[in-house]
Amino acid sequence: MVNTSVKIGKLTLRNPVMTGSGTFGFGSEMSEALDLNALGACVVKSTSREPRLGNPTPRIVETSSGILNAIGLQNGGIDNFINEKLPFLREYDVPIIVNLVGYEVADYVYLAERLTEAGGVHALEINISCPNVKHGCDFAVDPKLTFELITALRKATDLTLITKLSPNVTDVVSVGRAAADAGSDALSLINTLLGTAIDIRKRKFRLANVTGGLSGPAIKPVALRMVWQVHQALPNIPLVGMGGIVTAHDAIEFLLAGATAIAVGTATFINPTAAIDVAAGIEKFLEEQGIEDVNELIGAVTR
Amino acid sequence: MVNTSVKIGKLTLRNPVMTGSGTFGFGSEMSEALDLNALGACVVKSTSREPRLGNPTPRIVETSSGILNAIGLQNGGIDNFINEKLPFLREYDVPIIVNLVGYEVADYVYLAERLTEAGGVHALEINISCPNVKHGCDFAVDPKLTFELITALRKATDLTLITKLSPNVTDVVSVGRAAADAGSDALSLINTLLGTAIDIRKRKFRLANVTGGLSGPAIKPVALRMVWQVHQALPNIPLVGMGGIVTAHDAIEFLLAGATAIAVGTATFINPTAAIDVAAGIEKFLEEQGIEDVNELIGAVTR
Amino acid sequence: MPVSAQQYLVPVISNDEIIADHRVLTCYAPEVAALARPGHFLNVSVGDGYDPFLRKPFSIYTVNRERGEISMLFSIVGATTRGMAKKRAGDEIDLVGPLGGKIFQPDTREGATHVMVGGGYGVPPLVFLSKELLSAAASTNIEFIIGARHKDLLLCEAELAEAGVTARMTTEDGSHGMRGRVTDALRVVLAELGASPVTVYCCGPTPMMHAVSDLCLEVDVPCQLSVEVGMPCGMGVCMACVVDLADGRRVRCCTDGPVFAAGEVKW
Amino acid sequence: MPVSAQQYLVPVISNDEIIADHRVLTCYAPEVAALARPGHFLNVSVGDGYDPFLRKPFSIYTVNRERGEISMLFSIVGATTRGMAKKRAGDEIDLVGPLGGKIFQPDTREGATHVMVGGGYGVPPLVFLSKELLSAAASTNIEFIIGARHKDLLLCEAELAEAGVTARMTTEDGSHGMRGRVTDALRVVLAELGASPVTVYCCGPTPMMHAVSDLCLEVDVPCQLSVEVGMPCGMGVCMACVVDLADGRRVRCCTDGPVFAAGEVKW
Ligand SMILES: Cc1cc2nc3c(=O)[nH]c(=O)nc-3n(C[C@H](O)[C@H](O)[C@H](O)COP(=O)(O)OP(=O)(O)OC[C@H]3O[C@@H](n4cnc5c(N)ncnc54)[C@H](O)[C@@H]3O)c2cc1C
Ligand SMILES: Cc1cc2nc3c(=O)[nH]c(=O)nc-3n(C[C@H](O)[C@H](O)[C@H](O)COP(=O)(O)OP(=O)(O)OC[C@H]3O[C@@H](n4cnc5c(N)ncnc54)[C@H](O)[C@@H]3O)c2cc1C
Ligand SMILES: Cc1cc2nc3c(=O)[nH]c(=O)nc-3n(C[C@H](O)[C@H](O)[C@H](O)COP(=O)(O)O)c2cc1C
Ligand SMILES: Cc1cc2nc3c(=O)[nH]c(=O)nc-3n(C[C@H](O)[C@H](O)[C@H](O)COP(=O)(O)O)c2cc1C
Ligand code: FES
Ligand code: FES
Repeated sequence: MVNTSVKIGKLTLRNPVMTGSGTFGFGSEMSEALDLNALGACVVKSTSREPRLGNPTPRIVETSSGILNAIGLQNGGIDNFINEKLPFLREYDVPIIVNLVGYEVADYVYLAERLTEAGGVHALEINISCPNVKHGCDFAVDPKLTFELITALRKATDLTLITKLSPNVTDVVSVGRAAADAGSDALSLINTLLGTAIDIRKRKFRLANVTGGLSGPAIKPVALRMVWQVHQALPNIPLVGMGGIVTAHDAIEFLLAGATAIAVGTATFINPTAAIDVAAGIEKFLEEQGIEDVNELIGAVTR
Repeated sequence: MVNTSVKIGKLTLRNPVMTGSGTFGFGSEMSEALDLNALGACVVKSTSREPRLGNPTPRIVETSSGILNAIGLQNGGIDNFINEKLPFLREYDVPIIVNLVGYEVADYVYLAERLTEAGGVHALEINISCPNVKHGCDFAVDPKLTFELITALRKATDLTLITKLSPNVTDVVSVGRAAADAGSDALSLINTLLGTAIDIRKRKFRLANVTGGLSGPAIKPVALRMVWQVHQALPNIPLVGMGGIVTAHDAIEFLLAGATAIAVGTATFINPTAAIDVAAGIEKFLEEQGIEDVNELIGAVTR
Repeated sequence: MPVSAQQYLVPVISNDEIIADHRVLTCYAPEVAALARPGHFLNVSVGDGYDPFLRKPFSIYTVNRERGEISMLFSIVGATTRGMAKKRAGDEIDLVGPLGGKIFQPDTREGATHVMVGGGYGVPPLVFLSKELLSAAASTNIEFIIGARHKDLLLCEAELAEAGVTARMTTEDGSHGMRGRVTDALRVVLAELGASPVTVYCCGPTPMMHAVSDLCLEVDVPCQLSVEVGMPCGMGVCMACVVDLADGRRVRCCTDGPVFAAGEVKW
Repeated sequence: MPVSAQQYLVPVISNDEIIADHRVLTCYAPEVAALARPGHFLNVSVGDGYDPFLRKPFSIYTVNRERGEISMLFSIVGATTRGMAKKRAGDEIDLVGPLGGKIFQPDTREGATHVMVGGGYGVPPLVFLSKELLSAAASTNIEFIIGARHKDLLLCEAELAEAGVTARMTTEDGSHGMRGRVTDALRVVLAELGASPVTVYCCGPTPMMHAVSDLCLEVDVPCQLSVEVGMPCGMGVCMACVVDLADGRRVRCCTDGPVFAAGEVKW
């Protein structure tokens, strides 16, 4: 038996595979298609203080080996999450990670306090980097703002904090370092790359929101590079790598680049069981290669 | 007859289609496969002061809808270019644009002076953004350095100057504005996105250089977004849009986003005649849509 | 509602052109056949690579539970449907399904007449619905209206006749059946049916559904619409397929629909 | 040197398995057939989308100029070769070619013996070369050595016999022909040929070519090697396929090669 379990902050995951926030709903939607308990962790859609209706449609368009999305963080708000979604998730034996989004520090702190009190939530992923809402990127492009936000959150909760980084920056390491210095237990990367697409006959943007976030295999090389850069610079903070992971092969690239865990996002749209297939594939790879512990792979790439 | 000609600085192009530097050699290689005179302009491989051997192999790996390259600017140097390559190109009736690369301002100025004297060169594209050599990005991530470089070049030559921007920055507009303020006649964007790929069995990077530049359809949404952003902010400077253009459809998206001309790069590897096919396709689109002048498309996208 | 849909790689049994650029692809998918109900759809992928990247939704057209076969009727418009058109018997096709949260809910009132109104590839799910209703009770009252611009674009007339349903055809140019639109025929049918219990089931291009919905609201007849919007995931997790409802809610078409009542949808 | 290669979408004539996971795909490409010479290759794409994204190079195996047909012999290893394996007669395949700058240059010395040494998919271009030499002069002296790990992996023996060439086979496990490697057979052949004019032409896995090259340099026999490296463009413009030469130059394999002299290459 190989060991597939990894640690992210105070959390122990039975395998390194999480779901990507916003690509797995609130878990309940997918609970018949796959066994949630077979996941390393279940990361739910970004939750905000008040309910949000999100952006007008069209919200997703297909691009080469990827999609652009501009959902705009549609969600039912924190009360709805705690009352309607969390009870279902508590029944499972899988770490629940709630992704938070707010306009200002106070929003995040409020959400963190509510979720800490609520019980049954194991970690918070801090979305400072959603490109699809106005000012959604203020924190992520500025190490100082990131530091302030995470410092405040660190005081507000003992839950494991995972700060989610944006790829739309010159220097992802500096933002990651600010989050780590402020007490984030882990970093997750990458969120989507800002992009657009145009309908040439209508001469209109194909997304109602004009721009959206690019995800899927198209962005994998960029995501993998950023994970490696951050791991080189900050080898002691666990990373959750994501961006274009479809297969166990993709996931193992991220582990080798320095990710302790990975998330499967857009791939779920094309294969409902992608996350657990990736987990099974990692285990198979370990067995085939005679590797006893998945932790041996983490950061093990050489030049 | 529709008008397909556009102006970039002092240059008039018979159509908006250029070749991407580094994807079309020095023109001579492709001169049997297609008619160089059917191009809007022929942009040649980056040329440096001294000859460069470039990076070790492997230098290119395939990714989803794209490639990573780390050629490392292999070229024969400026003397070789002027003596061996330029005479051949002078025979053609197509604007020749030479892409320059150097370590410091003095290198660029020297190259610009040599090429201005040489005659037969119509414009210079200033590569401040190649991610595959050490310090290759210093200028491109810093508006101040960019301003200094372009200011010096503007003094050194009357040739049309096109500054090539890197996408690996938080704020592409600020670098573009610096180049425009310093007297660049046009901007070209985007160069490649920095990425990597890993061989999971060998636990090694798939590029000898570790990281490389991502090009091809995978990056088109990001390129298109940046062209649109820069055009919004700097509507008066002509843009040469590139990044993942394979078809006339792709090219027209860039024109609508605000590019005055476009370049076909990686696509040439999969279709030798991609550049002239795109030019023909644009003309056909204009005819089909009853558009008399390609300039009507430029920046014509609406929300 | 959670999705029980699974991914299946199944063999193609046949793939025949029925009218220009429209084909019926039948495959052997017993698990899907067992679960499929009218209004359900499948999310289809034709390749083993990433181009095209997303799956595309197709209504289930026919189901043969004994033989474990299902079929889809599709019109060739893009990469997925071009790929489907190339499939030959023995090739494999990749399906996720059956998908759909709220699907057609047959009117169970005594003596109810079921009025189907379809256009284009909206016709197949209504053919499926009609057959299911008839197999539950052969005496079911069904009226079927099919509309198209021109007679060459009319679908499923023979298939329905075989099932014992005489469809009323409308064409905009009068090349077959009644000249006009489906709403013209629907007015006639509803007038004929008078005050007896009636439910209209509609699937087709959005403008057609909008018109049918308006008419049903006007004459106060219950109407179920199978709404079509792009569906990247089909499983309720991507939030791209949202539909604005008259009550202010913004819900997912894939799992909260795709069938909505006329009046429920804010057009 | 500039590339005159064009892109052709041509019909497949036949596609047959010859040994496990190795097939010969023949297509109708008269323009290519007219230009193709031994050592030339084609850059192949199997899809109409972007997955796989790059073309992949394949040597030209047989050429029938009268019928306008050419063939490639390929081993199934990845997406392109899997796609090639699926092509049926009548399907189309997308080629760019013929590509290659310096190709095999037949030894024109009086009475010269041409010694071919091939392994794996390095054999087909040498079969092409042998046939071309024989068609120029039936009396040409040809020695042909084919190596493999095991007899089931040996290629083209029958094809060569048909052309009148008796190939010497070597297998590492002795399951067919001589036990050992191609260099063992090559030593025997070169010894037999003594001081008469000889040129060795070699194509196969890199370690094999390295060994053959070393042997030829040792015994001072001219040797032409068709070097294999990844070729994203095949047309001399991407600079990815560079080979370091002993004289310090770094040249492109695709247009400055792919055929280099032993001694020229820095291994
Ligand atoms: C619930 C549901 C059920 C459906 N059932 C059926 C059915 O039974 N039969 C059927 O035939 N269809 C059905 N559809 C419609 C079908 O899913 C779409 O037509 C699907 O997009 C076809 O996929 P494709 O890859 O072939 O075409 P796509 O490539 O997705 O193209 C679809 C349309 O978009 C346009 N388009 C493509 N690319 C672009 C671009 N870059 N810019 C602008 N426009 C573009 C095309 O011209 C075409 O009109 C259904 C849809 C839904 C939501
Ligand atoms: C001049 C020349 C002539 C040639 N002639 C022939 C010929 O006549 N016949 C022939 O069969 N071949 C020939 N080849 C080789 C052929 O071009 C390659 O095998 C080609 O890569 C096959 O394409 P593919 O898409 O099927 O496989 P690819 O997907 O390119 O895979 C090729 C190899 O790379 C490995 N690989 C694939 N993806 C990855 C990854 N992500 N990470 C690490 N490794 C990976 C695969 O396992 C496989 O071993 C020739 C090559 C050259 C340069
Ligand atoms: C439709 C969609 C919705 C998303 N919503 C969110 C979100 O609400 N919060 C968040 O932090 N990330 C969100 N993401 C980003 C993903 O979690 C992930 O970071 C990104 O998609 C890259 O991974 P992938 O390529 O595997 O999808 C969303 C992505 C997609 C495609
Ligand atoms: C193999 C390769 C080599 C390149 N070399 C150069 C170069 O020397 N100078 C330069 O400015 N850009 C270079 N580029 C970048 C292209 O000119 C272009 O900006 C980029 O590839 C995006 O366009 P594309 O997606 O159409 O290829 C190179 C790109 C590739 C793929
Ligand atoms: S298609 Fe994804 S939520 Fe409906
Ligand atoms: S393959 Fe591109 S230069 Fe040789």
